[in-house]
Amino acid sequence: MKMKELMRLQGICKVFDKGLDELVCLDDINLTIQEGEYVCILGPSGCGKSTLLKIIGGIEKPTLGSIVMDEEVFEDGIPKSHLKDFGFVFQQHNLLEWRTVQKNLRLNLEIFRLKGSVWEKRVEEMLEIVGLQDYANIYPHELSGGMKQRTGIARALVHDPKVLIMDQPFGALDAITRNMLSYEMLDIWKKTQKTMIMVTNSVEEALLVSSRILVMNKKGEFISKIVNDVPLKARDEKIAYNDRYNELRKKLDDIVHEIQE
Amino acid sequence: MKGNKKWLNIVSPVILLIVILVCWELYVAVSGIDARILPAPHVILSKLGERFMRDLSGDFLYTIQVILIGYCISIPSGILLAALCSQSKLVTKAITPVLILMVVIPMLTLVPILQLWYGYVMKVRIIVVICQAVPIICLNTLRGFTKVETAKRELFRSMGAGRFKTFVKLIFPNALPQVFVGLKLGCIFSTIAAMSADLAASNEGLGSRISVYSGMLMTDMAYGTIIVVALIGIVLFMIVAYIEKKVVIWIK
Amino acid sequence: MSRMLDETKEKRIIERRRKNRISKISSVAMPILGIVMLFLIWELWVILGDFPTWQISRPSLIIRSMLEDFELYWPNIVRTFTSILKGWVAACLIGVVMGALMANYALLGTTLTPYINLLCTLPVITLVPMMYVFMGIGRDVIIIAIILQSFAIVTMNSSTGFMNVPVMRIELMTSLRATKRQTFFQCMFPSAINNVFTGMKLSAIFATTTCVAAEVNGSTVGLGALVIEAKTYVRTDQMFGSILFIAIIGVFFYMLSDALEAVLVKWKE
Amino acid sequence: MKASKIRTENLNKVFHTRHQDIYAVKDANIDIREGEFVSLIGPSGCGKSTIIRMIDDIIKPTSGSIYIDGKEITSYKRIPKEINQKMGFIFQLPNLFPWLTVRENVGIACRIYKIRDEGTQRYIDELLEMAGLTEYQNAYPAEISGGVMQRIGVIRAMVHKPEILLMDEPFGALDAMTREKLDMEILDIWKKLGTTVIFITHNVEEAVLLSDRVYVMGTNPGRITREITLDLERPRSLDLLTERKFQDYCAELTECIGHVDLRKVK
Repeated sequence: MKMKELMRLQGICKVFDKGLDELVCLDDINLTIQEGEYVCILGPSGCGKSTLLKIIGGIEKPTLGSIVMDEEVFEDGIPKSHLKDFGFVFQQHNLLEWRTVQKNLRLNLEIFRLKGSVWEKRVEEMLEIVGLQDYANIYPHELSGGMKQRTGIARALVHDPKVLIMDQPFGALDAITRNMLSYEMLDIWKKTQKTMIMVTNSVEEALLVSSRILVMNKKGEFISKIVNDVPLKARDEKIAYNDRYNELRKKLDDIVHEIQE
Repeated sequence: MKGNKKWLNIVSPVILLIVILVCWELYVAVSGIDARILPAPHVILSKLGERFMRDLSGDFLYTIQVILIGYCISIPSGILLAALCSQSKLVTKAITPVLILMVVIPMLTLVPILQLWYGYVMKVRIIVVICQAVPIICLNTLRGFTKVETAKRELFRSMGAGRFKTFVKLIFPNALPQVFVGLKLGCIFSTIAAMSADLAASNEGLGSRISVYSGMLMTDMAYGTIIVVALIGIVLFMIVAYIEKKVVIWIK
Repeated sequence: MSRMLDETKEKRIIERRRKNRISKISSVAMPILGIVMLFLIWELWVILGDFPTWQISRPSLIIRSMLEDFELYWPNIVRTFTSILKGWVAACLIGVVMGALMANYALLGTTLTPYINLLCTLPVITLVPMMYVFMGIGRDVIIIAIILQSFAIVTMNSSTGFMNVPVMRIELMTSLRATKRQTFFQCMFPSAINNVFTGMKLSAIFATTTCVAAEVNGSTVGLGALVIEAKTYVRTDQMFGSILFIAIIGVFFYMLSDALEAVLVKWKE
Repeated sequence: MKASKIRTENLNKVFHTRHQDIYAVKDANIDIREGEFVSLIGPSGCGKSTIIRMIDDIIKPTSGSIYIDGKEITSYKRIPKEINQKMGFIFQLPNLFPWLTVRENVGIACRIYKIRDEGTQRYIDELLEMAGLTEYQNAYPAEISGGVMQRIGVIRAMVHKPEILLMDEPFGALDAMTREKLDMEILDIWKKLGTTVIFITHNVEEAVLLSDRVYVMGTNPGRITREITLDLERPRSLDLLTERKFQDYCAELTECIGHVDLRKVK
């Protein structure tokens, strides 16, 4: 895997107002993300994980700390000029109900002012990758949960970002769809070679797709960083029979249950 | 809806209408009530058909103009005002009580004052309709512009969308259902404002025609005119509802 | 807590206190500022334009007349207020009961819905001249007109609310073998309470407009009549005075619905 | 062999739409013994929710019959109270009434069945204590988290001491960790009260972890495709998740459910 460094988070802290008091959500996060990596942030539901993603994706500004990208240091979060390098997949699909599937994808192109036939072709391509090519003119309220989430993924990829950020992308789906989409996510990662940063609360999902897993506790600190060396070949329906997989799974389950108490 | 349920949906209101009309006819025939107090439906309709072109068409066009011009001016101005005010939270907080105050004032009370200014012209009633419709349209549109899901705002922030692009591609389309609530209420308020202005000004328009007929005890023509007014109100409302069905297609 | 976070905590607390103060002030000051600005602009516009007093009056004159001639206004205020109150309360009750019946009995619902929509758009004010002829210029005509005009919007809003109760809640009541009455009072009504109050607020606006229109058109007592009377004496300050009193009554009923909602609806959906 | 608690014979449910009739459930035959923990698993649209809604008389079946304790309930227009009080229904979303406090929500069944006696109030305290919700009892649903709300949904269905618990994907909307915790709590409740449970889920692991038997269902039309008996010893615990036998069952179940084509519009 090429080990070129994509971005580095230095001393990121985030604090939310609670009346006059404050709630510490992220406490001194230092993280280096290599290009082409699939980083999975795992942990119990709390404010930390999603907030960290929003800071990386340029939705929120960090209270403290800086982000380094292409040797440029950003003190106050990602500037607008660099947002084109990020694609954000939300937990609740977050499609615009008044636009058809295709138009939802076009939204990114319109906002990033990407015109021309190259991009039009890319819209078709992205729909093909997620298998929605013959649903281009359908409105979101006529789609099933899984298909809405696929449209969300396609939309986040359409403007060819360097990094795909996913905030519990399959959290709201039923187990069968969640399982299927995890495999599809693995394929997309292999095919597009994009850097992926994903938040999840399911150990199985993290082990299936990620190349590196970071476990975050309720106080917003990383308490464990594990390299997920389950071989790519083994990551299919039979993954449960892979010894390394079960070993890592037991280890992660123990860590997570410890946080739970 | 099962097959027969759909059919029932259309027929049952019609049956009710027929039942009412028949009872009305029977009551008038049996009780021998004075035609000036309660005329029979067929009398009303025949009188209306007979004398509509001659007597009522002038006032009919007058009232239609008042309502339509007033309403059509109120729509863009109401929405534009809401769009401007929604840009800043402070302005929204300041304008909302003013809007509520204006929505609550029956604008027909302005007729005597406006008549002092402009005399007995159509402009007076158009102003009354505008003053009654703009606040309610603006209030509802403003509510639509300020209530946007945080996830959708985050989506636009994640793409660094500017204020104008966010408004055009997110805030306005997202608020359309609430805007149409305002438009439907605006349409009802416009008809009521026009009619009450007619009654207050009483020289032209269907409203004044009704008070004239009532004064002269020509009850059948008075009822006839009321039916025409009711039709104007309903047709305008249905047009707005139809446009809503065509524009707001994404609600199940 | 990391060192950096601790050091900057003080700065953040000061900043937060400032922001709290501003938001508290603005949420109270701004609405008042809105109204004051309205009157200020009106005052300046009249003074600068030096309009003759018979044409338009100024807020300062209006308020003076509202205070000085209060005994003149008072009986009319009482009459208009009580008419609207009686008509509005009756309209709300009829509206909610009809909304409930229409939601619970599908046949009734499908049959009456078009007529309720018709009644919402029908300007009842057009019936008033005739009602005066047959029932005499009196109080009951105004109250009947208010009820006729205002109940339909409550019915429409509340029946929509009763019919859009989440299916799962109705299923819960069915699984507990609740009777139709229990299902309505313990599940449908509380779920649709917001729609009912929206209907009541709109109904208050219809009630005020219809009452004043009816008074302008015939009655001798009431703020509507006072406006016409003031016009004959070319007292523009009294005309605007009564309009402001009407506005105050209208705002009162609007706020009353809000207050009732705040008291009854203590939960968030 | 214990007596049959719930039995259905050729249960059908057909929804008529304008252009065709949709078989939500076709010829469903299930037989559940007293005290058994049985799961229904299958993709969305296979009719599993419809079946338990018919058993609890929320929806009327088009044809076929349902027997509770050997007595046919499909003959009644509205099943009598004493049969209905035997069943508790747990919904996918917490489905609490936001205007009632937690305690009032839990005791809703008593209010509807008009049970006022002192014993019930004590039993509610016991249930709240067991689920660790005593501190939340006066709070309103808007103020509490999803996991806590779902626990309230569970004990609400137990207040009137039902003999049968019908659970429609109770933990489907929760995150993985909370779900595992609540799965274990359900097993404790089931063991302690000896109720018969029909558990609906999408999650293969959850079905195998919890149940004695699993009915696998397919779509178009909604029907039961297979019935698998799981001989895993009781009491079950989370360590089971990494055992070979457990994973074999999961693989088998995933195989039965098959590759579901999610492309078609829901």
